[in-house]
Amino acid sequence: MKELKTIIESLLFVSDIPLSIKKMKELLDDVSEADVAAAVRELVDEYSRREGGVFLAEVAGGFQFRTADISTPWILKLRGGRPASLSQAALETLAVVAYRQPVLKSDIEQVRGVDVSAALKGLLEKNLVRVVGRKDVPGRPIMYGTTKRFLEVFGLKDLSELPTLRELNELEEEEPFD
Amino acid sequence: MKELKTIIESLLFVSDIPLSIKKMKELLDDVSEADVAAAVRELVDEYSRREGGVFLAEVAGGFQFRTADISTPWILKLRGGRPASLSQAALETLAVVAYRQPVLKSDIEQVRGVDVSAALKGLLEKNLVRVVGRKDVPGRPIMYGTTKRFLEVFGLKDLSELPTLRELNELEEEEPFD
Amino acid sequence: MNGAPIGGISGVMDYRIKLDIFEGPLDLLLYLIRKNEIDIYDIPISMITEQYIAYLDAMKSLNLDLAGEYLVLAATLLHIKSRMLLPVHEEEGAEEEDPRAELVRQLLEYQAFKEAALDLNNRKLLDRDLFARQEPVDDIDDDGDSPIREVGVFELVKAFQRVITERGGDFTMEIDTETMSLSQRVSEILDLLNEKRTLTFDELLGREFNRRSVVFTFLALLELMKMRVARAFQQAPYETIRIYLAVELEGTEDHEGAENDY
Repeated sequence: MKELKTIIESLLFVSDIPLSIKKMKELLDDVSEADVAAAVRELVDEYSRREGGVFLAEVAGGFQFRTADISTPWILKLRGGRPASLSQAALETLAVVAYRQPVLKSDIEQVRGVDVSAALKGLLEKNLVRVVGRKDVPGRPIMYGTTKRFLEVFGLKDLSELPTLRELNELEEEEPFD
Repeated sequence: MKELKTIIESLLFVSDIPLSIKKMKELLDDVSEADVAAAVRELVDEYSRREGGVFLAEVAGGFQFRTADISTPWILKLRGGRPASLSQAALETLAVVAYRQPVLKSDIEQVRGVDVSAALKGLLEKNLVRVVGRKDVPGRPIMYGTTKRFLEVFGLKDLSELPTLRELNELEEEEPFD
Repeated sequence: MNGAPIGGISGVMDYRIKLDIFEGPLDLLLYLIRKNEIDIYDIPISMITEQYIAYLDAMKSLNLDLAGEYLVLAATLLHIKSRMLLPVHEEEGAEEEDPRAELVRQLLEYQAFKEAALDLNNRKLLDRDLFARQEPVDDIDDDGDSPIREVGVFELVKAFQRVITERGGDFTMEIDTETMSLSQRVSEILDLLNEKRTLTFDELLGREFNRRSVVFTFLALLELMKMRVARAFQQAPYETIRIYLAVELEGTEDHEGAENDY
């Protein structure tokens, strides 16, 4: 039964939602619900006796690994500092700024076909985009460009290291010989 | 120090990417890197001795909880997907990038004797390979290298853990032609 | 379909199965060397060339797309074969290289990487042989100071391409490395102007005085003037050229919906 317990522990570990005894029984072949329940019980006891950073809790009709209360402040700190991914809108706006800089907001909107105020604001806050100047035309519109931080995030020495569309298209060619 | 170990265990448990000793030290206040390293070591040993469904692996410059081999078929069943695998073309291309980085597309093609556009694009999309810069020669071609994700997926601590290329060494030693 | 003899078909099918597993001409050649148990340092070129070409013929007869690389290697083999037939002049060029040397080097190198690929594949791969916990679904985005998840320039250029293609052909302006070098220079000049308010052309050039940097600095300046971002003044011919921002950045209250500290 050691093996059953090992497999159940792995399943509980990788699952992002609580797993019920019934669900686990379905996944495992030729095992009774009683056997699954017994193995789960053993795991619950083991982790509880151990008093480590993780324990197995019975929640929402199933079982799930949870962290110890004592760790909560640090987990929040880890999560808070978790790298956020750029949204599609942000990435596209950033791409237009990067390849067309110095560029006006109206230029970006013309290329993307949508209002980019929110995306641009987010990029300015993240310090990926900055104001680089104003144009001497009516309204004196602001021009945007990328920052040093942008180069750092994307691991570039300077803008000329950005791949070009032609280079991207070359990679997309699949059968160059026919 | 029991408390430190508990918190570290929780942090490693909730993180979806390997955590380095340095990163953990930053999250925890007033703790030395040596203390963090010692606690992590203890956890690695504990999980290894226990031989359960989870163990703590050292990968990509950090530590990460991973599941035991024995559980793989059932996890795949739970996740309901096919296992991620790479084609032979992708693996060969990846091998050349890993050992020769920073490397040009033309260098990879020289070694493999075929066009590698599609394979390279697939690896870029899987985030196993990245653009690392341009080479300072006419045309300034793009240079490629491997990512942190590559180390994570292949379970390598760092690039120096890659085995040496056997036959190449042999060739250089023997010099059968001159 | 004509009535080809059964043996012929199965022979051809045999080739076909093999061809599917070859990763290219070098792979096919390595296979032939192994199949014939040949010493890689002493390849009988005539025999191997014959077999190699037989495989290519089989490919053609099956109407398989024959990648050009296969033909290039066939030509190389034939060339080596002809060089091997030439008499060796022992007296003059005793140090003459074996015509097969370069090919052998290439084969050994490829073989080494093939092994390395196998080693990689034999490792315990994440999401194939073992698993970690998956990324939590709650994606905290748009928190000003949170770090940014590792994203490569490949994704950036793809995003740009997506934008361009979605908007049709009116933005297909070619962007090459020269354009980006120019953008880089423009951004540097704007930095300097924002900091110092005015500069001479010489100051712009700085100490880096190669032809390339002079040309790009000049082009970048023209670009900025054309865009009406910078102005240049010269008191008299041959005098120092002074460059100013066309519009001062300070006191700009209108930030077009994008609050920031610049």
